[in-house]
Formats: sequence, C-alpha cells, structure tokens
Amino acid sequence: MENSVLLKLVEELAQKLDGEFEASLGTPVLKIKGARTTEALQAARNFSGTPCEFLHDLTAVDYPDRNEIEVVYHLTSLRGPQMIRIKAVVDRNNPVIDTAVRIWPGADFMERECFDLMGVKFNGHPDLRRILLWDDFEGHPLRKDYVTPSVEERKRLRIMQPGE
Amino acid sequence: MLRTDEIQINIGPQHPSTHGVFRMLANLDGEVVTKVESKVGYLHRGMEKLAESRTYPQFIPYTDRLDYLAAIAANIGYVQTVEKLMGVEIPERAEYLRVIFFELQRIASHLIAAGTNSSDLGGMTPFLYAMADRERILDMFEMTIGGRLTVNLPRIGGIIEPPEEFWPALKKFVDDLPGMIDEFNGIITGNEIFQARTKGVGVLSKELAEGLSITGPVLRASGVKWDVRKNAPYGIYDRFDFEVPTGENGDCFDRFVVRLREMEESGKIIRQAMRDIPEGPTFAKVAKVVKPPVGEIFHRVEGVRGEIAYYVVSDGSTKPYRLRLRGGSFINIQMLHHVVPGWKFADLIAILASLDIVLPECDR
Amino acid sequence: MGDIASGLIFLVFALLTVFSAYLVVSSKNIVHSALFLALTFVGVAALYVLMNADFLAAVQLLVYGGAVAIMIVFGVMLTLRSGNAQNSNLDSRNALAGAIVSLLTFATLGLVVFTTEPWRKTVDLSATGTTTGDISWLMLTKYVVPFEVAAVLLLVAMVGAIILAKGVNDSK
Amino acid sequence: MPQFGSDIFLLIANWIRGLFGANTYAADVVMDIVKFIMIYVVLVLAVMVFVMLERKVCAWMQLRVGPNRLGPRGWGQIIGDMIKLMGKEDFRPDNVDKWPWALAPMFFLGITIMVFAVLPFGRGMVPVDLDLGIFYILAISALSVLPVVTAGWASNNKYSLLGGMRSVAQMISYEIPLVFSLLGVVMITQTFKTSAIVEAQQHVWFVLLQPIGFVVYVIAAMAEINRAPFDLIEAESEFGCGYFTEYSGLRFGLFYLAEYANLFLISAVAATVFLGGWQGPFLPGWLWFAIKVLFMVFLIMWFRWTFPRFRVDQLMHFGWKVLLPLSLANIVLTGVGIYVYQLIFPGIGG
Repeated sequence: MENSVLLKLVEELAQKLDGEFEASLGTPVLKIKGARTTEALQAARNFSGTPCEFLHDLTAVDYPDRNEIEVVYHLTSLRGPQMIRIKAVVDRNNPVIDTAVRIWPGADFMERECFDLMGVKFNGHPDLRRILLWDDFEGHPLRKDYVTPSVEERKRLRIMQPGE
Repeated sequence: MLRTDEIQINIGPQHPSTHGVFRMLANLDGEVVTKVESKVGYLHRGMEKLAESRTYPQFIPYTDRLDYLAAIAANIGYVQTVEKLMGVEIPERAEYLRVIFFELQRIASHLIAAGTNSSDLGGMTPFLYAMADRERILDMFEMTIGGRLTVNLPRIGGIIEPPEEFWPALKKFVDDLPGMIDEFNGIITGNEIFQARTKGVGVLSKELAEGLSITGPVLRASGVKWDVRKNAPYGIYDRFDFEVPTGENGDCFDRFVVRLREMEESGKIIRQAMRDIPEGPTFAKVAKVVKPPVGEIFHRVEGVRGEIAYYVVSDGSTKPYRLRLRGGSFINIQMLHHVVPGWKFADLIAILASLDIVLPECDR
Repeated sequence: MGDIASGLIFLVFALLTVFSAYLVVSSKNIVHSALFLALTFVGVAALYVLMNADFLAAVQLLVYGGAVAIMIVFGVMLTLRSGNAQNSNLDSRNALAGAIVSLLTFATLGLVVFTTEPWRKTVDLSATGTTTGDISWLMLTKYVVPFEVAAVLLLVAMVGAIILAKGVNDSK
Repeated sequence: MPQFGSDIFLLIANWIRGLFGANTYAADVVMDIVKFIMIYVVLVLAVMVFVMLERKVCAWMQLRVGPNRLGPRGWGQIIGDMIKLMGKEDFRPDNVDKWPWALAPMFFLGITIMVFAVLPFGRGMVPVDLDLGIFYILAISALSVLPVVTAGWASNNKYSLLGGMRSVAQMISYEIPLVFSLLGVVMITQTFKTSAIVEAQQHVWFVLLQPIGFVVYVIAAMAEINRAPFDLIEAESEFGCGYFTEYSGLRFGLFYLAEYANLFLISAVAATVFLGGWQGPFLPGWLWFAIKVLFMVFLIMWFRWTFPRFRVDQLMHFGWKVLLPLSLANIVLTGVGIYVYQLIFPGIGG
C-alpha cells in the first residue's frame, strides 16, 4: 500500500531531522523544529515514489499553554492521493520561520495571511505585509490571547483617522 | 521608441467586473498592464476566529456564507470533516443526496461563472441565460429547504430529505442540461469575438499552476488531470463514472470550456446517482451534543472554485480549538500577479473573469 | 434683407473665429488653447461656407476639425503632467517678436492676395456645375502633378512618423 | 401630384409657405426655423422610442419581459426615464475642468443634430438639400470625437481619460473605412446629394450593388458611434462608464440622447444610401423611411445584445487590416464595374 511507503519515508525523515512522527487518522504527521522547515519541505517534496510536491495549505495553530506556535504545512500531490502534514514548532514570543516562497511561489498569500492573523514572521518573504486586515491593525486575532475589542471600541476603530 | 508614463489605476473595490469587493492596483503603460497587485480583505469576517467560539453544528451556517454561489459545497465539506473526525458513518441515501446536491450546486455555480465571464467580456445576454437556467436549480433548493442562496442543507450525520416534487424537477433539469450547454456553446463558445478575446490570453503554464497551489477548474485548464473526486475520492465518489475534463493551453478559453464540460460531467454524476439511490433514512444516529475526540483532521473536497479544505484541531470540547478554511479563491488569486503583466487592460478583466473568484470565500 | 442677414452671420462667425484665435494665445491653460484652436478651425469652416466654398468648408471640418485639432488636443492632453493644467501655458517673453512675425506674415499674405489680378478669382470652368465637380476636374487634369506630388509627400511623412514612433532599432 | 397621406408633410409645408404669399424670403426664414424645430422634435421622439425599444429588444433577447409597469405594456416608461434623468441632481465633482466638462455633452449632441439637416426623411423632405450631402455628414460627424475626448480629459478621472484615449484611436480609425464604404455609392451616382442618391435607387437598392460597402459601413458606423461590440470607450466591465463616468443628471442625459441620436443617424444614413431611402411601394415615403430606420436600429441592437466586446488592439487590427482593405477593394471593384457597365451600355452615366 502506498500509504505505508509514505509512512516509512516520513518516519525516516523524522529521524533525520530529529522530529517526532505520528500517524493521525491515516495521515503521516511530522513535527519538527522551526529551523528545519525548509529541509523537511524539500525532502517531502522529493520523496521517491510518493512525492508530496503540492503545497496544499499553510496555516498555524497557537498553543499558549506550551508557549508554541505550530506552523502547519499540508503537502499533497497532483499524482496520487498521498498527503502529509508537517508541523514546524516555533517560539510563541518570537515566531520566526523560513519562508516557503522560494519552493512554492504560491506560499506567498498563505504566509502573508499567517503573518497577518497569527503573527508568524517568515524570513525571506518578498512582501510580508498584512493581507486581510488593514495595515495599522494591532495584534494577531487568531492567537488565543487576542481579546476581541468591544463593540464601542470597534466603532471607534471604524472611524477613519485624519491623514489616512 | 517613445517613452511613456505609466498610470496607476484602481480597479475596485467597487467595480463592475471584480464580482464583489476585490481591489486591484494596476499599473498601465497605455493599454498594457505592467504590474498588478491584488488587495483582498474587504470582506474579512474572521470566520476562523468565529469558529473557535461556536459549537460544531453552529458553524454549519457560517460555511454557507463562505461562498455564496456554492454554499452546499462548503457545507458538505465541513460536515464531512467533522464526521470524519468523529468517525460517523452516514446512511447510503444521505451520501447519494449529498452527491446530487453537491453536483447541482457545482452546475449552478459554473453557470454563473460562464455567464459572468461572458458579461465581463461585454456579452450581457448569456449572463441572463445562465441566470434563467440557474433559477431552476435554486427552485429545487427552495423546494427542499426554503433557502436559495445560503441553503444549509447538510447536517452532521446526514442531510435533509428533499420533497416528492424535487425528483421530477431534477429529472427534467438533468435532461435539459445538455441542451443548455449546447445553447451556451452556440452563443459564447463558438463566438468569434469571444474566442479572439480568450484564446491564448492569460496562459497559465502547468508548472506555474502547480507552484502556485492552484486548484479546481483553473488547474485542470492548465492541463493537470487532477480532481479530488477522482484521484483521492471522498464520500462515495469512487462509485461514479465520470471524466475529468482538462484544457491544453491554460488560457482563458480553456478555463471557460473546462467549466462547461464539468457541468456536463456533473450532469452525468447526477444521473447515475438518481439511478442508484437507495431508499432509507437520511440521518445517522449522532449524539445531540457533538463532541469529537481530541485530534486533528484535514479534509478536502473538490469545491467549485478549487479545493475546499478544512483543517480542524479538536481539544475534545464542543467547540473546535482551531478551524482552518482553505478556499480556492484566495490562493487562485495569486495567479494574477504572475500571469497578467504584459497583457492588455481588457485582458486583465478577461483573466479575472476566467478565474471565477468569489470574495467571501477569499476573505473569509 | 438677405444681405443684412448674411452680413450678420458673417460678423458672428468672424468674431467667433478671431476671438477664439485670440484665446488660443492668451489662455493660461494649454488644453483650453488647444480646444479653442479647434473652435477656430470650425469658425474658419463656417467662413468658407459663407464664401460659397462649401467643399473647402467640409474639407476644413474633416481635416482640421476632425483630425488636426484632435491630434493637437490629444497630444497636449496626454503629454501634460497632471496637476498643473491650470497654469500650463508658458508666458512667452517674446511677445514683441511674435507680434512682429505675425504682422509680417499677415502683410505678406495680404500683399500676395492684393497683387494677384484679379484678386477675387472665380473659376468659370464649371464642367459639372458644382464646386466639388470643378475641384475634382481641376485636380485630375490641370493640377494632377502637384496632386500626386502632395500624395507622395504625405506618404513619406507617414512612413517617417511610423519610424519615429516605433523606433529604428525595433523595426530591424 | 402629391397625394394626401403620402405627402402630408409637404402639404403642410406648402400651406405654411402660402401664408407668406409673395414674401419668399420671410417664408424661407420661417420654414428654416420650422425645419430645425421639426428635426429636434423628430430626433427626441425617435430617441425616446429607441431607448424603450432597446430595453424591449434586449429583454426579448434575454428571455425577460422588460419594463412592463408604467403605461400600456410598459411603454409609459419612456416618460418615466426622461423624468428620472431630468430630476437627477446635476453633480459636478471637484477638480473637473469646469467649462470643457460642462460644454462637452452639449457639443456632442449639437454636432449630431447638425447632421440631420441633410437626411431625406421622405419624398421632397430634405431639410437642406446640400450638393455635398454625404460629404457634409462625414465632415460634421468627424468633429464628434472632440467632445468625447474633452469630456474624458476634463473629468479628471483615470477611467474617463482612458475612455477618451480609446475614443480617439477608435473613432479616427473607423472613420476611414466609413468614408470609403460610402464612396462606392457616390461613384455610381456621381453625386454627394442625398436626395439624388435616393432617386437613383428607384429600381434597385444599393445594398444589392454594394454589398461589401454596406457591410463595411454598418460595422464601421457601429464602431464610430461606440455601440457594442465596439463599445470599448465605455466598456463598463473595464472602465466603469468610460468618458462619461463623472456625468450625472441632465448632462448624462445629453450624452445618452446623443448616443441614441447617433444610432438614429447611422441607421438613417444606411437607409438613405443603401436601402433606398424613402422609396417603396404603397406606403408613404416617410413611413418607408421610418420602417427602414427601425429595421437598421433593430439590427444594430441585435448585434449589441449578442456579441461580446472586442479588445482594443483587436479592434484596431480589424479596422486597419480587414475593413480598410475591404473598403478599398470595394472602391476598385466599383470602378471596374462602372467601366464594364459603360462598355456594355455606352452612353449611360458620365
């Protein structure tokens, strides 16, 4: 079965990159340190037999109790049904990770969104700006400790400041 | 060579051909676009954040609002994700009904895509034809649940059973579908001007499409034979016999034609589903309080505008710890930056039209 | 009564032409100058009509009003840097020189007109009975060589314009 | 002999002239004024009908009903549209170039109205029967580029400016095939006079003798007045509304009026030059003219509601590389045809 090949490949990769490996509902999950992301992505892209060369999704999950943010990459393929999930763990106080734009130009918007909503900084991203929220928005709303402003506060925000 | 100044022109957020509040900042050298920057986020509602404070079933109506032209696609994607996370098996009949409704929604949405594509190129009439045809699908939705645009049909564990009069209407629609597509081929696809405007315009190469994570009809128009329904089947899609239409050149014309052919294939799927659908209940037994186990799930369905994927992180409570929505539009938009420069301003409109984005899905 | 009316009409159009010609040089906004120039051309066409030169009037409208004026307006509008249209017409310090040149030109033209005998030359060829017919007759018989020479000249000018616009290197 | 019914307008004209007795000069002046007013009245009425017709035709093409609330079968909408346009606020944005902006719509309409002076609306119903008829039409309509580009520039809006830029390129390019397409007919009739051209079509319409000319004329004329599929100037999916983006109220109404007046104009010229003008059996001449104009208007609306829009460079290519050679070939063919005709029937023609 193709899936077992993939599981084995990911397991080997996990050992090589001192990451953790698990299989969650049949999907191989590779959890690594943020610094090894590019290596992991490149390796997953070039898996022999079952390459996961299509960056399906890029997002991040906030774990304030562990003081970690996981940047989650879902890699799939356009040749077969394989899919792996790579979780890159970064420090919550200083979330910095290397960009994937050099591997997939399509990571551009997804990384910008991740930066916008989760505050993860992507090293080497050509144009890392907020994308969905406005430029002078404060905070990163998808973090668990983000306090949604009250209605009054939001009304105040909606009024354009002079000079905008 | 005479040197000319560029002008920077704002297209949107209110503009007839951006289909919503999408804004592009285009640099024009005469008629030629030298650079385009897309600005999204005007419709950002923080869906992913909202999901964290809603229970699982409460979030279903939000997925309607994700892509207002293909509400059922997002609905079904979401409920399937949660079911997969919980390990719920739904009855056969419900699976078939989901396929029928999903494909009907795909046809409805592609009709709009084809119509607006034409109207963006100046041909208003096909748009109205498309609307008239789509009306019949919306009527069927209305019969079933009362809603027309944001239908909210599926539930976790099943789907609403359509009423008696739904089936003859569906049969008639599926029988008329080839005629409708012929009509479209006659009025738009075969039109000389339409072909001149779209053939060879905005070519998206196979490599670029893959690198840009593009999915859906746009990817297929670039010649990649990839359809989740076929290649990584979910639900009961492996039971149906259908083609995955692909284009050859990846130009606007191919993107248009791929959509038309997908409608035909959807018609085929519906016909097979109508033939095979068993009798029985449409709801599985699911606990009143949906409480998935701790875990993570990434589930993708072949949405109308690209793959819709949900990544749900559950901490065992009634609310998702984190819910990530991946819509086709948001990622497909990136194509504009890479493809548009060098084309004429009118081509920019044609390319955007052929991309068929829906802004709520993009901004979430 | 008819003479008075035509005299009045002449006066109106003559004033319009002269006044808009004046505004061409005095307007502060160069686009307005260009537009007034177009108006001047139209006024001249109207004067031609009053002189029974209806073909000439139509040509004046077609060529000067429909093409030359538009090219000038278009060129001025597009080469203008945005924002300073209000004060874009350069205030020439050579007003005196300009006046002298204009006067000399006017005097020369006047001299030519009045020394030609008879100065109100009317064509009595009337091969066809209409001005158009006469002009075409003359053009294709007596003046066929100048006509063709002008055509060749225009062709050369057109080729030159294309080369200027496209650039020599590009065309190789 | 003028018959009652067919030449009712001539009878009225003669009656008015009769009121002045021997004073022909006063009669001429009064008749000129009457003619001018009549042109205007006919124009406005025609435009009102066309606007309504456009909505009805487009509704019919698009499987819709169209306006159906006001008046019988919705035809009261004509009045409603007009009142709405007049009742709107005349909104002038800041930073427009005031005078050019304000005058452009008036000049646009004025130029169009001027052309109507030479059209034969029926037998003996040419307001001013100029020797130069056709040439006059072309000369005057050449001017109509100027208000468009002025409006585009003066609006101080990039959409408008781009629309204006396109208008110059488009209208000037298509003017050339337009002129040449009419030249074939002029060669056959050897006159520019519109009334004479209509007389010459007593036996055979020129659409049969000049099919290429007719096709080129219709296409070029549609481009000249910016009707779809050549409506790049106001391509709403690209530029919002092109050169009249910044206009509202009655000024917009003037553009609107002028646009439909132009539609009337090209249909009327087509009817006059190619479709035999007022010639036709049984019915009075002016009615024949109206029918032919309506037919042309319907044809052009049909094109509008079925075709997508060209791209700007395709439009240029089509104009310069297809229409212009076609119209030139048509002239050569016509010349050869006339020569051959004269060889076979010597002594006919000049």
